[in-house]
Amino acid sequence: MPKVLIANRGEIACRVIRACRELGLGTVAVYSDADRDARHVWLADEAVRLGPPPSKDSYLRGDLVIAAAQQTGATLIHPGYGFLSENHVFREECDAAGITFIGPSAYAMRQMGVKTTARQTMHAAGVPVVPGSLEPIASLAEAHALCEEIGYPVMLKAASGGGGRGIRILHDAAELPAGFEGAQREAGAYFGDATVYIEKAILNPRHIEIQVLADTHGNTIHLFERECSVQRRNQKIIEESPAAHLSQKTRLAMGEMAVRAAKAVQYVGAGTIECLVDTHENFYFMEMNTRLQVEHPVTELATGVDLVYEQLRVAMGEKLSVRQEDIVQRGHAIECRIYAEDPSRGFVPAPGPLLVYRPPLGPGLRIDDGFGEGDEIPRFYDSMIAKLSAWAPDRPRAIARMDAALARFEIAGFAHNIEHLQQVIASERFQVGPYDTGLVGTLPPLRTTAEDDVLASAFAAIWTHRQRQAQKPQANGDNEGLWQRTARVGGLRAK
Amino acid sequence: MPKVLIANRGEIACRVIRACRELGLGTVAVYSDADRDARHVWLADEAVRLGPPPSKDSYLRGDLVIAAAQQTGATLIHPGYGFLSENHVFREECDAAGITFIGPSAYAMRQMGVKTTARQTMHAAGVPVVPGSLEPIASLAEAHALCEEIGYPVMLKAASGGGGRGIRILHDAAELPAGFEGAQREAGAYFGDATVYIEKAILNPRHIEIQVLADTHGNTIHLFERECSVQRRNQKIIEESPAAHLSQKTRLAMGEMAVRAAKAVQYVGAGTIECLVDTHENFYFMEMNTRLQVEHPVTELATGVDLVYEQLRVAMGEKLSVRQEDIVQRGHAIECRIYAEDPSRGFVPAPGPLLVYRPPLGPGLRIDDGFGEGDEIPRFYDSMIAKLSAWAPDRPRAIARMDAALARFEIAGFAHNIEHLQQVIASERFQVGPYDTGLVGTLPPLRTTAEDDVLASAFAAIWTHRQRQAQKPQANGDNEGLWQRTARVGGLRAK
Amino acid sequence: MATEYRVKRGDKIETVTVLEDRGEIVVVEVDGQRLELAVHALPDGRTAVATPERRVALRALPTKQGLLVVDAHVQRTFEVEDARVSWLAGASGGKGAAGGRVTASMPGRVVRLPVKLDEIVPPGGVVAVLEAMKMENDVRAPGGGKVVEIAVKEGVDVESGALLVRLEPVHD
Amino acid sequence: MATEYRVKRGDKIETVTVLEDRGEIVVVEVDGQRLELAVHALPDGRTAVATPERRVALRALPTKQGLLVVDAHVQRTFEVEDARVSWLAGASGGKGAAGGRVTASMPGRVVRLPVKLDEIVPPGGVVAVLEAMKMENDVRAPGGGKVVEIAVKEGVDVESGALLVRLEPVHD
Repeated sequence: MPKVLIANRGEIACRVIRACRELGLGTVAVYSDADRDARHVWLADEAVRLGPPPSKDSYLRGDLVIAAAQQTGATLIHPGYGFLSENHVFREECDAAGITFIGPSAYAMRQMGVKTTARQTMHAAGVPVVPGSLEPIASLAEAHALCEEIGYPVMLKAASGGGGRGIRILHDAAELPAGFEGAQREAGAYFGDATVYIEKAILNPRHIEIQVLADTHGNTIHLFERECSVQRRNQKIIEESPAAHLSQKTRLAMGEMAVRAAKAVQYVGAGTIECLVDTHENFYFMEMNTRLQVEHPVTELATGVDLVYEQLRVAMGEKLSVRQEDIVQRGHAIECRIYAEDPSRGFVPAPGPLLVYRPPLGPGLRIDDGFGEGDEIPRFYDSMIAKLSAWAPDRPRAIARMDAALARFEIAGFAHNIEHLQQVIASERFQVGPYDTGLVGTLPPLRTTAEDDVLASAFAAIWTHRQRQAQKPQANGDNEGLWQRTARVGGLRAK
Repeated sequence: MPKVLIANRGEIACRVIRACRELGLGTVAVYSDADRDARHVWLADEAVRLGPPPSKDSYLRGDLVIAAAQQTGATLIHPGYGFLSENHVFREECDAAGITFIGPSAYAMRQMGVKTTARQTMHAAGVPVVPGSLEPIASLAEAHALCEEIGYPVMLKAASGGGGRGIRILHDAAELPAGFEGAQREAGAYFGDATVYIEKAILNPRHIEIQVLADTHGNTIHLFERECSVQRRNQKIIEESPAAHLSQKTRLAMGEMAVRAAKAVQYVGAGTIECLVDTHENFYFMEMNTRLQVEHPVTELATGVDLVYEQLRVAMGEKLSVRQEDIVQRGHAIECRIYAEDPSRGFVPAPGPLLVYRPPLGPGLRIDDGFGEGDEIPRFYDSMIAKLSAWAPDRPRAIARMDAALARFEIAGFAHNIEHLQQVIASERFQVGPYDTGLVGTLPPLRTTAEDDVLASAFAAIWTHRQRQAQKPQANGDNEGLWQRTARVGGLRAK
Repeated sequence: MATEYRVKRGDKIETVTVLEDRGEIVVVEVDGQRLELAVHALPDGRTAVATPERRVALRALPTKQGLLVVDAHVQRTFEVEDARVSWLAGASGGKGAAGGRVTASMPGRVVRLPVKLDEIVPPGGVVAVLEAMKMENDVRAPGGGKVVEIAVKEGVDVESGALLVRLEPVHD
Repeated sequence: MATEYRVKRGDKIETVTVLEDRGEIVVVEVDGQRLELAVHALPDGRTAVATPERRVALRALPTKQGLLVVDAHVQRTFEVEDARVSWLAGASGGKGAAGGRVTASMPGRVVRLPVKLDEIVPPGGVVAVLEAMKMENDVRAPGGGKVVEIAVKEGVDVESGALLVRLEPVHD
C-alpha cells in the first residue's frame, strides 16, 4: 500500500494519520523540534524531523517536506490546513518531484488562493461577490481612493490569506495608513505575499460556507452548509451544520452555486466556498478554501460522509464513494474549538503546560485533539488545543449535549476559552437564532462563576495546612520529595 | 422539572444521568459503599447511599431505592439494565409508592420475565419459539424425561434470568444431575427464583435481536437488528448493527415479528426481542429483555435515535419522537465491551486498580464508561469497564476503525480482554462473515505479541537501574518518597 | 490548634482559619463564616470538599504562580500564607505595585515598540506589539503615563511577565 | 560500569546488562545481544525507547506483583534483580514450586469445595468454585493428584493467590 506523508501537526495531523491507517495506508509524520514528542509523531508509522520550532524553519519548509517524503518513500502528501495547504508553489514542487499532493491542481489553488483573482473568476462565472476591489491594492493612495469610493467601514484582506488571518476592519480614513501597513506586513509574514485588497465591510453578516467534493472523473458534489458566524478576532470558534435558520430554498441555491464555483476552476478534492449571508438570505462569495477546513467534523456528523477518506480516494484516482443524491443531512452537529487563550484579555494566546486534560466522553460526542495531559502547548503555532463536537437528533438537544459536555471538560494549566464557549452556547441569541458574526461582541464581559469560591479558598488553606503538617515530624532536609512538591507554593516560602 | 433516580451504577448510570441532564431533568444517584467515589455518584445532582457492597445489600434492595427516591423527591426511577430492571415486584412497589418506573408494566415484565410464560405467550401470538419446555421444570426426573425426548445437547435456563446469565449447556445425561442443581442454585442466587426450563440447544446459532420502542399512545416501532453472536461464557462481547449478512427480507420480517411480540404484552418503553437465527435465516424467539440493553449504542449510532431520550419521553407520557418510517439504518456500528477478565484463563473476572486508563478518541468513536484512571474496579459487580463503539459509512471501515481504536486503548492494572477483542476483529470469520455464536471457540489460544519483548525487558532493567542510581548518593533513610516508590519492586528487595 | 492563613486570589485576600482537622471532617472559618466541611481524597487525585448543600471535586496543583485549584475547567490561583509568618516578615503585603510596569501577558516575540523614551502615552495606549501563536497582539498601558524605561528591543523573544516598558504617572 | 540484571517474566529469565547509560542513549546487552537504545521521557510519564528500526512508548508502574511495563494495553510484569545480589543470596532461584498448590486466580467467595481430603483428583478436575463479579468460576487442578490439604472453607472470602487446596502427585 502507498505511504502518505502528513505535512502538518496537532489535531489535524492525528485526524489524517488515523484515516490513512483505517485505509491501510502507511503514514509519515514530520515535526519541528518543539513537537519532537507530539502525539502526531507517535501516531504515525514513521517520523522525520524538519527543523527548529518556528514554522518558517520547519512546517513551512516545502523543500524539507518533499525531501522527507523522498527519504521515506512516501508517494502522497496530505497538507492538512494552514502551513503549506494552500501554497500552489509547493503543489508544483510536489508535481515536479512526482509526489501526489492531496488537494486541487496548482491552477485551482492559484485562481482561488489569490483572493483578487478568485473574485474576478467568480464574478465571471456568475457567482455573486462582495463589492470592493477586483484587483490588488498596491499603494496607500490607491487604497485611500477606493475606500472613499465604496465608503467606510472597509475590510483589508491579505490576497493570499485565509482562515480569518490577515484581516483588518477600518472604520474611517484615519485608521487607513497604520492599518494598510500592518495588513501588508502581516500578509507578507504569514502568507509570503504582502498583497492586500479591499472589500466593503458588510457589518455583522452571517458567515455560511458550503463543503464541496470533486473527483478526477468529473463528479462534483456539495455536502450542504456550515454556519460559522460565531467568531472572535475574525476567527471561528463555534460552527454548526445545518445552519440554525436557513430556508431550504437558500440552502439548495447555495449548494448549486458552490458546485458551479468549484467547476469554474476544475476543482478536485475537498474544498469550501465561504459566503457572507445578509438578513434577507442574499449570499455573496467571499473566498474558497482549497483544503480541508478545521470545522469539517460538523459536516461529517450531519451527512455521515468521511471527508478525509474521500480526499484520499480522490488522490488515488478513485471516484467519490457518494453521489449528490446520497447526501442527506441527519440531526444537528455543533463544534466548539478549545483554545489556549484568555477571553478576559481580548483572547490573547496563552500557551502553557497541559497540567490536566480529560475531555468529556459519551454518546454523540466527538473529540479531535492532538495533545495529551502533560504536554506543553508550544507558543510557535496556532493556539487551538482540541475540537469538541456534539451531534444529536435536533438542534436543541445538540446544544444541551454541548453545554453538558463543556461543563464536564477537565482542563487546566493556562487560560482557555471554555467558559466563554459556555457563555455563547447559553446565550439567548445563539439558542434562538438566527445570529450573525456580531454575536460574540454583544455578550457581556465574561465573569468566572463566584459559586464555590468559598469552598475553593477553604480548600487552598486546608491543602496548604496539610502539606505543612505532613512536613513537621520530619527532621530538616528529610522528605525531599514532599518538600519539592510543596516548596513551589508561594505561601510556603517564609520570605 | 421532575427528578429521576437512577437505580444503577457504572457506565449505564452515567449514560442515563447525562441523558436526563440534557433534557433538563434533575438526577439522583444511589451507591453502595464500594461505589462511594464512583463516577455516577459525582455526575448526578444528588446521591444517596444504599448499603454495603454486595448487590443484595445495596443495588438489589428495592425498598432502599424507593426510600431514596422519596427522600430526595425523585418521581421517576430509571433502572438501567441488570439489578432491579426486570423485577416486576419492584415495579409494583414503585407503582404503590406513586413513583414512575421507567419501563414496561408489571404485567409485561411478568409475561416476559418468566421465560416459560414468555414462550407460551409468544407461541400463542404466532411467534416462532425454540423447541423445548413451555412449562418450568420442577424435578430432576422431569428434566431427565424431557431431555431424553428432545435429545441432547440441551440448554438449562433460569426462568427469571437474562443477559446470558444462568445458562448451562449439557451434552449428555451424565451432566444432568450436577448441571440441574447448579443451574437452580445460580438462578436462585442471582434472580431470586430457582425455576429453570429446558430448550433444545441449537448449536452455534446466530444471535440477532430487534430493538423495539413503544409509547402509551399506541405507537410501537422497531429499530432494526443487532447482531450479537460474538460471545464467550454465553455473554456478548461484540455487537454490530446492521447484522453482517442478513437479507433485507429477513430483516423486515424480524422487525414485524418484534412489533407483534411487543404488542402481545402491551409493551411500553424500550425493549429487545432476542432471536436465534439458523443458517437458512429461520428465526426463533428466545426471550424479550424488558429494559435497555448494554449494546444499545450500536442501534443509536446506526439509526440516529437516542433510546434513553425516548425512554424518558415515554415515561413522562409523551409520544415517541419518531415514527416507523423515520427509522433508517445509516452506515455501520460495532461495539466492543471491555472487561476486566483474563482471556488466557477462561475469561475469569480480574478486578483491580485502573492504573492507566486513556480511551481512544476521534471521528466515529463513542465511549460509554463509568470509571476513570485511579479508580478501583470493585469485585462485587459485573466486570465490564467500558464500551467502545465505532461507526463508519460501511462495515469494512467500521472494522478498520475499531481495530485501530483498540490498538490505541491505553489501559493497565489488571487482566483485560482488549487483545482478545483485537483477535476476534482481525479474524477472517468475523471480517468475511456470516459468523455464529461458535466464533470465539474457533479462535486459537490468545498469544500476547512477542514483538517488542526485548525492548520491554531492556526497559525494565534500565528503569530499575536508574532508580538504583538515583538512590545511591543519598544517605540511608533519606529520600523517602523515591524509596517508597521503588521499594515495591521485587528486585530491589535484597532478600 | 487553630492555624490562620491568608489566602490571596488576585486583589482579594481572605483569612481562612483551620480550626480543626479531623481527617474526613475539617472545620474552618472563612472571613468569619464557620464551615464544617467533609473532605476526602478521590481515587483520581482530586479531593472531594462538601457542605451539606454543595459538593465539589477539586484538584490542587502547585505552580510557579501559586497554588492552582481546579474544578473541572474553572481555575483559581491562590497564594496561601501562614498569617503569623507574613506578620513576622512585616505587614507590607502585596508585590511592588504593578502600576507603571507594563509586562508581557504571554510569551512571544516583540515585533514593534511604537513608543519612545519620555513620550506621554494615553491611558490604554499601545506600548508594544507581541507576536505569539501566529497573531500580533497589542500590549497596552491601562493607566498611561510617561515612558521612563524601554526594557526590551524589537525582535527579541520574551517570557510571560517580562517587563516591557515602565511608565511614570503624569500629574497635571 | 556495567551492571547485570536478571529480568524475570513468568517462567522466562533474561540477563540484561546495562553497559552504558549516557542519558538519551543507553547501551544494553539482552541475553548476549548488544542494543544501543534511544531513551527519553515523554511529557505524559511514558518513556520512549527506540532502536533504529522500532520505537515504543512504555510506562513503568511498580506494583506488588513486580514492575508492570505497559505498552498501550499490552502489560508485562517483570521481577528485576541485580544479578550480584541474588547470587550472594544463594543461587536457588524460583519460588516454592507451585506444583501441588491450587490457588485462587481472583479475589472472590468460595461457594463450593467439591473435594475431600485424600481424594484423588484427575488432571483438570474442579477442586473449588469461586464466585466473583456475579459469576461462578471453577478452579481446576491442572496436574491432578491426591488432596492433602483443604486450606479454606465454603463461604469465606479469599484474595487472589490464596491457597485453596494442596495436592500430592500420585505415582502408579
